Amino acid sequence: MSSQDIEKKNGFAPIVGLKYLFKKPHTVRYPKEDLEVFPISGNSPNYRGFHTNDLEKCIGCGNCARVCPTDAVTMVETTDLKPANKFAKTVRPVFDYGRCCFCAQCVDVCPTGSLQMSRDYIHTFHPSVSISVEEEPEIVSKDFIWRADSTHVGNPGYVRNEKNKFDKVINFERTAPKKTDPAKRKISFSKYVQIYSKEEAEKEASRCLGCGACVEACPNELHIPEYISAISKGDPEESLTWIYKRNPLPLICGEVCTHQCEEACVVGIQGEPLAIRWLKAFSASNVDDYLKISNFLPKSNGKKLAAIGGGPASLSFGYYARLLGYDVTIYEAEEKLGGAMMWGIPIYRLPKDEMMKDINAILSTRIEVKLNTKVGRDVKFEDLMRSYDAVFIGVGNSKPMTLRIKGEDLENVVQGLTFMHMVNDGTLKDLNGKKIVVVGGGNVAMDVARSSVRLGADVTIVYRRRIKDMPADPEEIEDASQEGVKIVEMGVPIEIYGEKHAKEFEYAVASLVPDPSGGRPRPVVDDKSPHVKISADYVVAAIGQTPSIDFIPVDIQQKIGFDGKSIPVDEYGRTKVKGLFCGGDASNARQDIISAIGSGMRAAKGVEVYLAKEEGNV
Amino acid sequence: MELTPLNESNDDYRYYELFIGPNHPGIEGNFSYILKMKGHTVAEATPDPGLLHRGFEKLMERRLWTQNLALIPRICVPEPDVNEVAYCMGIEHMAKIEVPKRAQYIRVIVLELARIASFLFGVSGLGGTTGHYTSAQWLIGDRDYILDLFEWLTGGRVYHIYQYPGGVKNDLPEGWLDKLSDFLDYMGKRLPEYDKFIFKNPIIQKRTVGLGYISADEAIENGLTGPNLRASGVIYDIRKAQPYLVYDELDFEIPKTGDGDAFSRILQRRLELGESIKILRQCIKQIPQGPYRTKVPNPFQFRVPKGSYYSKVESSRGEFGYYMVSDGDVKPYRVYVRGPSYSIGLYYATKALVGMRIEDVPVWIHTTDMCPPDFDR
Amino acid sequence: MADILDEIRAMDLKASWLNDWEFEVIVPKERIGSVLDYLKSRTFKGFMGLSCVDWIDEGKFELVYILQSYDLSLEAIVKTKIPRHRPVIESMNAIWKLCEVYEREMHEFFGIEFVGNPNLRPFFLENWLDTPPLRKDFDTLAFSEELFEFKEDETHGINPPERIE
Amino acid sequence: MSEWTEIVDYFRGRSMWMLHYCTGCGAIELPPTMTSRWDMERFGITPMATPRQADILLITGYLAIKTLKRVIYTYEQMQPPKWVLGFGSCTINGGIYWDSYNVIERLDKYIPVDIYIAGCMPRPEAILDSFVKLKEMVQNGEAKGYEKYVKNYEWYKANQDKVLKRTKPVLERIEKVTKIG
Repeated sequence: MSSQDIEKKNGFAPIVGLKYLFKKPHTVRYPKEDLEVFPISGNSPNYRGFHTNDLEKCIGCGNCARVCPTDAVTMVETTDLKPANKFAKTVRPVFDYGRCCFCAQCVDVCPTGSLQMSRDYIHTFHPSVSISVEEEPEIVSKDFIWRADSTHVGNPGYVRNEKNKFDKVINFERTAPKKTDPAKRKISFSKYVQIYSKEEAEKEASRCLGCGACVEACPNELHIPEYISAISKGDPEESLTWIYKRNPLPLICGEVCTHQCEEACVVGIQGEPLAIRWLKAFSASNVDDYLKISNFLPKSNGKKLAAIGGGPASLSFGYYARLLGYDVTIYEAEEKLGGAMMWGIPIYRLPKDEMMKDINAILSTRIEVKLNTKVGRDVKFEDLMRSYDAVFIGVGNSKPMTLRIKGEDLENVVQGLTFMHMVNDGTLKDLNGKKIVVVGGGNVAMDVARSSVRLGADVTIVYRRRIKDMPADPEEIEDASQEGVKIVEMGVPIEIYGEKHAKEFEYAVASLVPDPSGGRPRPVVDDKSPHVKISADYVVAAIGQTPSIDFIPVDIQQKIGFDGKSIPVDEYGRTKVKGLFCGGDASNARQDIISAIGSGMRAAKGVEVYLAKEEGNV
Repeated sequence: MELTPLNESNDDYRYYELFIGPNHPGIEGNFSYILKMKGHTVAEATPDPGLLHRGFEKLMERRLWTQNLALIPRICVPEPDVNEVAYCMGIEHMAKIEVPKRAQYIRVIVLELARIASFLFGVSGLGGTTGHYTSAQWLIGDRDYILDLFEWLTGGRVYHIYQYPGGVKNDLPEGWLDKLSDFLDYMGKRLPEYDKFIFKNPIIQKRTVGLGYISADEAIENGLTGPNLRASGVIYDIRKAQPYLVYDELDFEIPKTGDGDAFSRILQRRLELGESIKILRQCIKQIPQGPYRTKVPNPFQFRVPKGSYYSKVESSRGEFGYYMVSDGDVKPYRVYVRGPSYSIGLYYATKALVGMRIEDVPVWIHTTDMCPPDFDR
Repeated sequence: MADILDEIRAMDLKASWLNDWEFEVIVPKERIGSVLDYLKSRTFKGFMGLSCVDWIDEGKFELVYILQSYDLSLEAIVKTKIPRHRPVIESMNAIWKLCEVYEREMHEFFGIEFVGNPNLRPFFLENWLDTPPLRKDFDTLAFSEELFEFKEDETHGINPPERIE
Repeated sequence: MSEWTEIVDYFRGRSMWMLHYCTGCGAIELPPTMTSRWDMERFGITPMATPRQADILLITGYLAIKTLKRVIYTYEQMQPPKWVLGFGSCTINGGIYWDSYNVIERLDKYIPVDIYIAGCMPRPEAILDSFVKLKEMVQNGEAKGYEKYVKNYEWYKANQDKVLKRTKPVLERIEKVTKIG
C-alpha cells in the first residue's frame, strides 16, 4: 500500500454496502434496550459506579476519606444505627458526586470491606436550586451528595469480598517477631522475643493505614500513627520523639504494654492487627541516647512536688511535672525504682537493663529519688503534705485479694505478686520437680506460671471460666501453653489440703450459667459438679489486688473517699483533698502500665491547673 | 465586461487574523491557533494553548504517590494507559520494585490495545475534517469494542486506573483473552475494509499526499517523536531501541513509510496497527501464569526513595515521558510530564502551517494526531 | 556507548548512569550552553524536554534538559542549578530553536528569566498576577478556594444564589 | 397563547442541536454518543458547529479559566431558547480538579445549568439519559435557564468578572525566606 495505490472506481461498489443490511444493528437502543453486544453482555461485572456501604459493618475509620484524591468523601455523624463493635465510630462516609472520580481507591483501602461500588452509573438531575453556598457537610444534598448506603446494593460492581480480601492494597499479614523455640526458652529467663530488625520494623510499619483508631483505644492516647509513620520512613529518632510526647517509658511499654491499641487496629478486622507494641520497642531500642531527643528542660520554677511510690505512675508524673518546671521528689519504699514493673514482671518479658534505660532517662532530668524511704514509716505523710506544694500518690496495688477458701493460711500458699517478688529478688531459685497450682487467668497468673516453668516446676493454671474469657493477653496464653503450662478451664477452687504445707488442691468443675442481669456468664458450682483433687506443693493465688494506703491518716482516707478498692479522682487526677493527687493502679480500674503513665501525665497537668488557681486566689 | 482575476498580489487580499479553535470542528480538542492569513494562505501561526490547563504538575505534588494514579490518566484522554504505565514504571525504577512477568505482559496488552483505540479515534477525526463521515461512524464504533474489553478488565470505560506500582490491580478475568482474540480476528477482517475506504480513497489521498512534508533532519531538529518521526524516515521506536516491559521478547517490526508527508503519517499509524495486532496475538500465546502484582506498602505509607528518573513509553503519538523527583516522602516532589504532542503542536506547527492553505490546516492537525490535553496538562 | 560518559567526565563534570539507556550530567550554570552544544554534536540531537525543580529549602531552581540520541539510543539528563532569587539563565534557542517554547513555559510556571529568548509572553495562563504557580510557595488550594468559592460575607451588592428564582 | 407555546415547546424538544465544542476530557465520550454505537440522532440531536444555530451547550467537563471566557462568549452568542448541560463531576463541584488553580469549581455560578450529569466520566447512556430528560423538560416548558440568566445577569456577571477580570493577585504574595546552605 502506498500513496499511489488508489481504489479503482467501480460502478457496483455501492452494492457492497448491501451486505450490512443483513447484519445485526450495531446501535445500542438505549433507553429502550440496554447494552447487549459483542464481546460481553451488559456492562462490566466490576464496573466502578456509585458507592454502596454496609452501614452496620462500617466502623467509620475514615480511611476512605483520607485516601480520596478528590476530597469527595466526608465523614458525617450518624445517629440511626448501632456501631459494629466497641471501637467503631458513629461517623459514616458521604460522597460528593460533584467531586468523585470513581477511582475506587476508597474501596481498596476499606479495611472492613463494607464499602463497595455498584454498577449503577446514571444520575442526571436538574439543579432544583443553585447549589447552596455555604455547603455544610452535615447537610446531605439530594442532588449529588449522598450518604453511601445500600441503595445500589442490588447491582454490585467493583467489590472486594471475602474471597479476594488479601488482594487489596492493604497488607493483612503481620510480620511476626522472632521468638525463641519453646523448648529452649522454658529453661532460661533470658528474653525470648527478639525486637524487630530495621527491615522487619519498616515492613510492619508500612502496613499502618494511619487512621488513628488505635489512638482512641489507647488509655493515654499516644501519637501512634505519627510514630509508626516515622518508623516506616526509617527514622526511629523522630518516632521516639512522638512517643515521648505522651509516654516517657517507651521501651517498657514496647515490651509489656497491654496494647489495647492493637485490638482497635482496623487492619485487624479482616487480617492481623499491626504489632504496634513491638514497633514501639523497636524505636526505643534503636535510639541509644534518649536525652538527645527528649524535650528541652525548662528552668526550675521553685515549686516542689512529692510523688509517693516509684512505679510508672510516679515516674510519668515526675517526668512531665519536671518538663513543666517543677522540682519533683520520688519516695520509694524498696531499694530500687520501678514498682510493679521491677518486682511484678518477670525478666524474660522485661529485662531489667532495658527497664533501667527508660528510668534512667527520666531520672536524668534531675528528679530527686529517695529510695528505701517508706512513707508512714520513715517519713510522715502529714509532713509531706506540709512541706510540698502538691503530693502525688502512685503507690499501686499491693494488698492481694484472697481466695476465701479453707486452707488458705497454710504455708506455701502465696499471693501472685508476692511470688513474683520472690522470683525477681532471687529468694526463690529452684522449683525443680515441684507441682504448682496457679489460680487466676490474668497476666499475673501467666507470669507466675511461666516463671515457675523456668524454675523447673510442673504448673497447672486453674481458671473459673473458659480460656477465651481469660483477661490475659492471648499471645501470653498461647506462649504459656507452648511452654507446657496446663490450663484447667471452669475450675472453681474449693479447698487446699495439707498439715503445715499445702499438699493437695481441690477444685470443682463448674458450668456456665448466663447472667440474668446481662453480664458475663457466671460459673456456678452445684451438687452435681465433679470435684477434682490435684497434688500441689505451691498454690499461688493471682486473682488481683487492691491498694494499700495505710500510711495515710484515717481521716484523710475518709475525706478522699477511699472505698477499699480504689481512690476516686477526677480527670486531672485530683482527689477530694486539696493538693493531693493520685494516679496509677490505686485509682485506675484498668490496672496496666499505660493507664498508670496516662494518669501520671494528667496529674502533672492537674498540678499545673491547681497551682495556677491557688496563685490566682492569693 | 472582463473581470480581473483575483490573485495574491492583488491588494484585496490583505492580512487578517483568523482564530481556528477552540470552538471549531476542525481542531482536535479544545485548542486554538491564531492564524495570520493572507487570502487563503497562512502567513503566521501562533498556538494559543492553556484552554485545557489544569495544573497537573502542581496537583500531583499535593497527592500521595498512589492517589496520583487517579489523576494522571486524564492527561491524555484518548490513550490514558500510557500515562499510568509510564508513571508506574518510573516509581518501580526508583523504588526498585520487581514487576512480575505476567503483569508486564498484561501491561503490554493494555498498551497495545490502547494504541489501537487511539488510532481508531485519531483517524475517525480525520474523517470529520475531510468530510469522510463514514470513517467516523465505523472507526468509533469499532473502538467501542476495545472500550468494552477495557471496561470488563478494569471496571472503567475511559479511565481505567488499572496500573499500580508493582503490577496491575486485577488479574485478567476468565475468558478475557478469548474475547480479545475474537476481537483481533474481527479487527483483522476490518482492516482491509479500512484500507479500501480510507487509505485507498481518492479523496483522502488527494487531501493528504504531499501535504506538510517533513524531512528526517527537520523532524529530529523539531523534536518530533513516534509515528510522525518514523514517517519521515527515522526508524526509532522506544519499544525497539530501549525495550521496556517485555517488548524484547516479542517479535514485531517497525514499518517503514518514509515519505514524510501527511499521508505517510497516517499510513505509518495504520501499519503499526497491524504490528500491534501481531504483538497482541503473541502476548495471548506467551502470557505466563503467576502473580500479577508485587505487594507494595499501602497508599499512606508508600514512599519512594530519594532520587529522580525519566521514564518513558512509546505512545501512539510518540514519546510520553515522566520526569519524576522524589524526596523520599509519601508525595512526589515534582513530576514533569512530557507530552508527545508538545513539540509538534506548540512549536513545529508555527513553521509547518506557514504557507499552507486554510482548508489544509485541520487535515494537517489531524494527521499529526496531536492531543491538546497532553501538552496543556 | 560507555565512552560517552568518560568523555563527559573528562570535561570535569559529574555524570552517572541511571539505567541502561539513561545518564545524568550535572553541569554548573555557566557551562550549560557549551555542554549542551557538545552533546548535540555527539548525536544528542533530539530535544525532548525542559523541566524545572524548585528546591525551596536550598534556595535553588534546578533546570533539567532531557536530550535524546537516536543513533546511540541514549537519553541524557542534563541538570544545572540556578539561584531561586532572581533566577536568570541564558536561553538555549541558539542550539535548539525549539527550546524557545519550553523556556516560555518555564518562565510562566517558575518565573525564570531566559536571556536571549525573545518570546517570553504568557503562554498557558491568562491574566496571571500571582506567584508563578509551580513554585513550591504557591498554594493552589488556597488560590482555588479564594477565587472560585463564593463567600457570603463578600458583598458585591448582588444576590446570593439561593435567592435566584 | 399558552397553547401555542406548548405546541412550540413540543417541537422544540424534538429537534435540539448541540454545539460541537469540547471543553474538557468529556469530549471523548461524545463521538460514541454521536456515531453509530449510541446514535444520538435518534433523539433529534445532532452536532452543530456554530453557536448561533445551536440549542444545547454541552459543557464536557472541567473549565479552565481561559475556556470559561470562551464558553461565556459562546453562550451569549447562542440564541434563546438555549440549554446548558453540565457533564461530569467537574462541572458540578470541581471534580478531581477541586484544588487546581486554573479550573473553576461550579459551573452554575457562571452560567445557568439545566441538567447535570454525574460521573467521571459519564457513560454514553448517561448522556442519552440527560437528553431524554432535557427533552421532557423542554416539552413541559421547565428548562428556563436562559431566562434565569437574563434575570440575574448582574449576579452572574459579578461572578464571571471575579474570575476573569482580576486586577490584583488573588493570594497575598509571601516571600519565603530561604535558608541557604
